[in-house]
Amino acid sequence: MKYSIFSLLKHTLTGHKNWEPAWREPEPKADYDIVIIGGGGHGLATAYYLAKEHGLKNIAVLEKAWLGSGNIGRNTTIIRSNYMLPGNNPFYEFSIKLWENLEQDFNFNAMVSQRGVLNLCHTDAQRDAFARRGNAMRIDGVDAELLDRQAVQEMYPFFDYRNARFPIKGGLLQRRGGTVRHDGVAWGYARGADTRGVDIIQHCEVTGIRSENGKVMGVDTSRGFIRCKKLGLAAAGNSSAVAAMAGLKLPIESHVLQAFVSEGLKPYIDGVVTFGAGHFYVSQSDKGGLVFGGDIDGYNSYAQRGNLPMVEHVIEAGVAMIPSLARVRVLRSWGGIMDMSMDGSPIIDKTSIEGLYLNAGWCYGGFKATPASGWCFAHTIARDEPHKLSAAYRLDRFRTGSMLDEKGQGATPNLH
Amino acid sequence: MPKAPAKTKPAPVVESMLARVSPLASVALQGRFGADKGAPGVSFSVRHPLSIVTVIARAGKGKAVAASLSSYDAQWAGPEQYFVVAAGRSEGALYRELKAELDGIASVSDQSHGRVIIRVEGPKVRNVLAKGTSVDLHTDEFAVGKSALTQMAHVGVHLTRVGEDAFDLSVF
Amino acid sequence: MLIACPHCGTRPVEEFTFLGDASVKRPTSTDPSSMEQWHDYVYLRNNPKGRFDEYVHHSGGCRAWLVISRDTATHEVFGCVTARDHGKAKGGVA
Amino acid sequence: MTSYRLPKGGLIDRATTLNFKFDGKSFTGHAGDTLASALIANGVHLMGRSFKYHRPRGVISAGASEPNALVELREGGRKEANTRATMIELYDGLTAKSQNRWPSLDFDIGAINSLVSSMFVAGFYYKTFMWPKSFWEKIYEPIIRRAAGLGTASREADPDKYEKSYAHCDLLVIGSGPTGLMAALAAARSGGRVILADESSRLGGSLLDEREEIDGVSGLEWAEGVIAELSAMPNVTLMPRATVFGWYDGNIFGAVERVNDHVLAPSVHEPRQRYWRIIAKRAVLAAGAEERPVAFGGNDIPGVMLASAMRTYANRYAAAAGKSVVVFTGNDSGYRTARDMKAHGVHVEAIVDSRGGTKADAGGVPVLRGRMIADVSGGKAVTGITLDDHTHLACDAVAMSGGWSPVVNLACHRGAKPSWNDTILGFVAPDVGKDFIVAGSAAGRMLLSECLADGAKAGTLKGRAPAIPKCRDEAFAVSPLWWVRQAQGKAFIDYQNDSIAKDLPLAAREGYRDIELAKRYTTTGMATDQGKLGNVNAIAILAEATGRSMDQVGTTTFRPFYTPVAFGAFAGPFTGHHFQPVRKTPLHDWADELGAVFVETGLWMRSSWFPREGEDWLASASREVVATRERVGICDVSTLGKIDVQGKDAGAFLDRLYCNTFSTLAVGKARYGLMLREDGVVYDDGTTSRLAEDHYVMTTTTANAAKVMAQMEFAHQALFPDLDVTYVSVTEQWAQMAIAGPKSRATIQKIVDGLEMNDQTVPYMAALDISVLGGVPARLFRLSFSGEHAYELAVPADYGNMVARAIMQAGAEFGIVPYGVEALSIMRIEKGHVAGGELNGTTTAADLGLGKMMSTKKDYIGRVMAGREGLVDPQRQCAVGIRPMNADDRIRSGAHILTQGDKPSMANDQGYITSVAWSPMLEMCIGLALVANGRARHGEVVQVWDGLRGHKVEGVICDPVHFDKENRRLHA
Ligand SMILES: Cc1cc2nc3c(=O)[nH]c(=O)nc-3n(C[C@H](O)[C@H](O)[C@H](O)COP(=O)(O)OP(=O)(O)OC[C@H]3O[C@@H](n4cnc5c(N)ncnc54)[C@H](O)[C@@H]3O)c2cc1C
Ligand SMILES: NC(=O)c1ccc[n+]([C@@H]2O[C@H](COP(=O)([O-])OP(=O)(O)OC[C@H]3O[C@@H](n4cnc5c(N)ncnc54)[C@H](O)[C@@H]3O)[C@@H](O)[C@H]2O)c1
Ligand SMILES: Cc1cc2nc3c(=O)[nH]c(=O)nc-3n(C[C@H](O)[C@H](O)[C@H](O)COP(=O)(O)O)c2cc1C
Ligand SMILES: [Zn+2]
Repeated sequence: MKYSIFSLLKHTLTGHKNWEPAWREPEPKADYDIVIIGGGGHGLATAYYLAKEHGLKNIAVLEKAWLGSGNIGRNTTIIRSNYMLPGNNPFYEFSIKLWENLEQDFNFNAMVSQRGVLNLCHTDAQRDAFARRGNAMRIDGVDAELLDRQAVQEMYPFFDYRNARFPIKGGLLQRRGGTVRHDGVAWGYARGADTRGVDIIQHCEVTGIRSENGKVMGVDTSRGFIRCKKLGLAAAGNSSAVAAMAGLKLPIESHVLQAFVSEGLKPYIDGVVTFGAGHFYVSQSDKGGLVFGGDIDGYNSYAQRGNLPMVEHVIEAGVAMIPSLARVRVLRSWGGIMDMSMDGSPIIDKTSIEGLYLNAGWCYGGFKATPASGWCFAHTIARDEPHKLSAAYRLDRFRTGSMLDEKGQGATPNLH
Repeated sequence: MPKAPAKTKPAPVVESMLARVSPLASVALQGRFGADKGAPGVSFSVRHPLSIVTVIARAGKGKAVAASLSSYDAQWAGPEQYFVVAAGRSEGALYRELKAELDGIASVSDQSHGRVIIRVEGPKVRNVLAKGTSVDLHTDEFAVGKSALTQMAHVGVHLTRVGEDAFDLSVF
Repeated sequence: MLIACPHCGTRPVEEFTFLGDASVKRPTSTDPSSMEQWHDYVYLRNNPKGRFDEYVHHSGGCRAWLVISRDTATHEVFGCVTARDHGKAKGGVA
Repeated sequence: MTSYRLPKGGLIDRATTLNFKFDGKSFTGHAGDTLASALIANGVHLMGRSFKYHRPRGVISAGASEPNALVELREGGRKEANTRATMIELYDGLTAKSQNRWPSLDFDIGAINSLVSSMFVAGFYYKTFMWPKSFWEKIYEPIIRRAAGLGTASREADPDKYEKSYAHCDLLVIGSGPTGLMAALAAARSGGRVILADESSRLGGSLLDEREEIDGVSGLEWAEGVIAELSAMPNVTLMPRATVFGWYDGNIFGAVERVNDHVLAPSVHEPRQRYWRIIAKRAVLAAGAEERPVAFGGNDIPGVMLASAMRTYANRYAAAAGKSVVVFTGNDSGYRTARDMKAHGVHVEAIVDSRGGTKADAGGVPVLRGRMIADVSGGKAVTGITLDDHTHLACDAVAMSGGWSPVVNLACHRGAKPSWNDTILGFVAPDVGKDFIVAGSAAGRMLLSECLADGAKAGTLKGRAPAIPKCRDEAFAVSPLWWVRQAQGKAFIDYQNDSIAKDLPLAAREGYRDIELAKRYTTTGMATDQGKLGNVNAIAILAEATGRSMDQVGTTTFRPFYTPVAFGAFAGPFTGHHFQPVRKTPLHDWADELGAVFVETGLWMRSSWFPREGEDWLASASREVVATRERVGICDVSTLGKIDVQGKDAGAFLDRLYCNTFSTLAVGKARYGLMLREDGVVYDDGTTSRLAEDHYVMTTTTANAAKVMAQMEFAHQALFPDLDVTYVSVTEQWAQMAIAGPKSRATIQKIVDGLEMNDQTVPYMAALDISVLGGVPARLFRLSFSGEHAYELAVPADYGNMVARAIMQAGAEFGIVPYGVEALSIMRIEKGHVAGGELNGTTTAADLGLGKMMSTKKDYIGRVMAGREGLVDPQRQCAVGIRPMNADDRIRSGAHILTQGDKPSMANDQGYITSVAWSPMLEMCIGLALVANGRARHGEVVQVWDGLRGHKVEGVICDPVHFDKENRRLHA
């Protein structure tokens, strides 16, 4: 049933007793054409587009815990397309375009909110790097503005312009960047996929991958063996663990990234701002909490929680940027497991095993990619060939030496 | 390394010129700071000028080096590494002496100007240092004479307990 | 997280820098034909959920490179040796 | 207004009266009051408005879990939003404002929300506001955002200071009630280092709130005795006002001590708060238990509060919650409230007990057994109640008790989940090992005697546990009491987020059956109190709605922070200018004397230009360049990393680190070196000099000094451990200056001791050990970054300023100028030397035109991987020079390169400009760029595309060396 102000009114009159479930809770079937491992943003979006764009029906999404329990449910919700490398920018810009029509598309209000993403710079070298990046965006028709110090000050007068250790010199602004309600994305795709016949199976952990003479057969799960013709891995932080079930070793490390939310406040920061002289970025949720984060803790982890040094590191930077934050209180902290790749860019590709497809390596930046990733991964699975927008995300790029290294950090995942 | 052949007479020496100026000269000022009730809890002083030399044992020479340093004020500064500290030595003298003495068994580098040593002492010294370092400075854990490499306020420090209530902080 | 450095004693995690998988072994050949081994050495990583041997630099202390054994699911640290000794134990170098 | 202050009793100091303001109105209270108790004593119950429906709200609790009575405390830069009135110690001059209401707390427009509230069910916004599309951002969202949040944060800088500190102990005791006190006592007596932390202003825990008897004295007196003994022990640290907010790996606890939140403003030299990182060998969680509300109609009307809170206000603060009280309970603790209130002379109308048969001591108060409160009547204050059998009772306050929940938060911060216990009807902590023991009521032990014994056991590190004091136990019997279905009005589960009992079955119906999904869909437990009071009720209702057990539903994930922590506490002193250390070079004072403008480069402050009267940076830098190229200039290059490399294998080691060879370098000579990463990409560059057979000194770029050192340590210790080599940073030991220009030799000659400088004694690339000014030891290198005949002179740091001044004197006759990093950079671009802009972590040696440096005779880091097809592809972007076609045009770094005639698009992108300078020698803009197949394109005219800054000109690709291609000046 369609969600709208009218359905809401109708149900209000009947005391909200007759709302239908947003999705079914089906028992896993013995056999599917396509199984997607991972009920996160990418897995659900992939299933949604497989059904919607490729007309495929017999699909299951297997999620080991609850729907959206992974990074989709714990990220800081920033969307942007301010990438500079040819292999990256068109992909992320396509994603933004999908975001811009997503809610009408899957009939769920995910609160896509393009209030701008502003990256601050503090040195001439940083400004030059932003100029390079901004031009890379503009050259392909993506919006970008280079702000000087005064323009930044007009947007955010209460940042530190007097006593800063690293004075703010300006910033790179993408007005079409912003935030999206993370849970809404998972739920919207799940509901959209479910209504198109996809089985979303929660609390079903994949424990093994079976293949026969180089062809994938199915998966062993906590709820029994499930046969499938094609298998898509969209396990994000757990990618290495899942790929290992198929005997694949990946150019990926799993790292914990912490995030934080403050107590609810009246409107304080309108857009998304990232500090350029330390690891800190912040935006304000529709509920009033300042949602912020910084760098990964730096050690391999599957624990979904971090430690105090990074908490201090992030908040020191936050107060350096906004001195009045000192009196705001941080309410909660949590962590998610990043699939950090060797060049900081993702992988959407076929694998050496026929029928086994890989979607991984999203680092801390895969939320914004959710629609495009689902779109391109669905295409890769359905057509058994990469989509042109994700053509650079090949697994063999490390062999051939065509890495996509936006930061220039090399094969050190925890520096990307 | 080859000394360049002397051909001309040395440039005129202006005595005062040879005086070393501490990098903290403008920072470490005389006076009383912080809470001014009662006797001072801690006092800071800069030990300057000093001769400070790093000594790093060559492969397999750790014991030999340790032995030959027994007669010096040599503070542990990492695996088979030491800071040798001396006051009142003329420029480069300690460095040259150790270089000669440890020739072949250790690498010797002069750090007299590279590091500065701050003496922190007083009844509250441990409370103050606890605001900086994670090292447990309780007497049972960190006896007089012990050194540690750690961090304070985002800066690497070499910490030595020189008395019950006195520590030396050596920093770059 | 606390790590017992063989040189410095037990120190908190902020004094250390992590480099990851210590099972990798640098190939000895410089011949282009060894490219595949080099690819694996530079790019492929053990990334287990559970016990893990990893390179750690005591960058905020004695600056020794260490190898610690740690559970990546619980962050429990089981042991710590110098990279040197680890290399010897592994037979040859990293 | 009539006073609700009880005539006697309480831990308040009636002798000291304190004045305070709430919403502009003046009140008085006493020392020992909290803002909440003082307001209650003044008969003020209405303290805030709720989040969604703007319902009038008063206190529910008397402690940290308070969801309703949140106020804006203080003003200006000290303003603090969402501060719990129940935790604010009253001080003279306190000012507070209520939140989330307009125009006033009493009359709040937002309250109309509650009229249409039936439409605002859980998750309603996910279902609407989608049409028309554009309305979301323009209309709907701004409204939602304005409605969101409770308090307003200040936009002024916080004037107060914060501190950080580490602490180490054998036992950390969290909570100072009977359990905690016994634990601390046991550990302290056995000689351990003990820290006892409690978030309350005063140690004693529930013994301050309850009327107990221990060892024949009142619980309070007993606690005082123990605290006195503890405070006399040197091995014990008592920390009141200290909240332990999180448990982390390695048994490290985070705590924040509110050093000065109980005064108007901290005295100078004192911090507002102190953040503690406590490294504990063992810890005891003695956090007690939290009473639960009950979900009935109007359970949020001011005057309705937890039974234990009503007791606390009476017993600890001598404040009566009302004149006539009804108690609603499903367990024995409600009876305690009835008796205590009666003892304080407050009329207790009745005890409403949901249980049938119970023989708990009501102290003569009438008990209505097997009955429940369905609804509370009243708007901004309670006027009465209606029972499930429709009988009505008049009263002005309601005490409720739905049971008790052990405070297990900290024990669950590292992932363990609590489990349901059917006897106490609460989730009890999991076993998390011997280093962190949960004890007392936090462990589900609800009797005082159990708590005392449990604490003693948990705290005993060695030897015998101390004797357990004797005490009288209050009965503890409890049966389930979650939600009174007969309720007509709203029955709240999460007060602050306005989630109501009905929301949970709805969430289940819609598929959000997992507790984590229900939490997110209904926002239950997501407010500032994190569901401390309401979550268990939510779990119970969801369990019922989905036919699962409490354990099957389970709790949501417990996360730090136990209670919210101010950003300032985490930032500590590292704010403003002290965010990061400032590094000054040994030549800083010298440069400062000459009017240098300093610019941040990493942590360093570098002299960037030396402006004269009326010069801007460009005029200054240009003049510095011309003067240097025509005469002589001196520049501070001390920030370059300098590493002393020694040992018999020093040369072999450098051969591994650099792609070119150093073992063949002659003693007394320097050589430029290029370092790759193992993936074959350029990492760093710099000159390395050989001072002796077994002694080199290498230089790194300023930016990479630390990284290169770490790389060397790894290479030696992990990759090539058999090499006999040592290395140590000597960056700070040397003040280093570049002296460049035709007159550089003549200038230096005047200060060197006993050395006739000429091309034989100091040839190009020489590295000599000399002395200057009659005895200052020095190193002289004949190196040139500027392309001029030039030297670098290094002297021990403490002599730096003095030597630099001497050089200025010596060069005066030649017209020497100091030059800064800007001029340095102009000259290196004129000479086409690569630097930061080109060494960007993605370029190869070949890209930079340095491919010839890569040795083919040895193993070195990066050798093999540098040979990958993608890295040797001729189409790669490589370093070229770039100039505007028209000499008057300006080009900027960051601009991109397009082939003539091509439309702007990423597909057509040929590369970008990495560095630009206005060359005073060529009198035009020149630059370096990375351009696809660039080396083959010298002379090609291209578009310099800078759409970002709305600027497009024609440029021509050229050789990177813009000036003095033949290098004549170098040897002049
Ligand atoms: C704190 C934080 C902040 C972030 N901030 C941003 C941001 O601001 N912008 C941005 O673009 N990106 C951000 N990211 C990154 C982004 O969240 C992720 O890249 C993205 O969500 C990953 O894709 P996903 O949603 O499919 O992953 P997930 O939601 O993690 O989906 C993977 C799913 O696979 C399931 N799974 C794993 N193993 C198995 C198995 N064996 N069987 C069955 N199921 C399994 C997991 O339970 C999980 O639900 C952030 C991430 C974190 C943690
Ligand atoms: N009336 C009843 O039904 C009932 C129910 C349960 C418990 N009790 C009684 O309550 C008492 C429980 O004693 P106890 O010692 O176990 O607990 P307590 O309630 O006496 O003390 C707990 C203390 O821990 C502090 N605290 C909690 N979390 C903290 C944190 N994170 N950081 C710092 N401090 C923190 C609180 O401020 C409080 O002072 C016993 O007397 C028991 O009989 C009564
Ligand atoms: C964008 C965003 C906003 C959040 N806002 C809140 C909030 O207002 N209150 C809250 O308690 N938690 C908030 N959280 C954190 C969640 O409660 C939860 O901690 C997070 O999704 C991780 O899940 P977990 O803690 O159950 O592992 C928010 C999380 C995100 C990603
Ligand atoms: Zn160490």
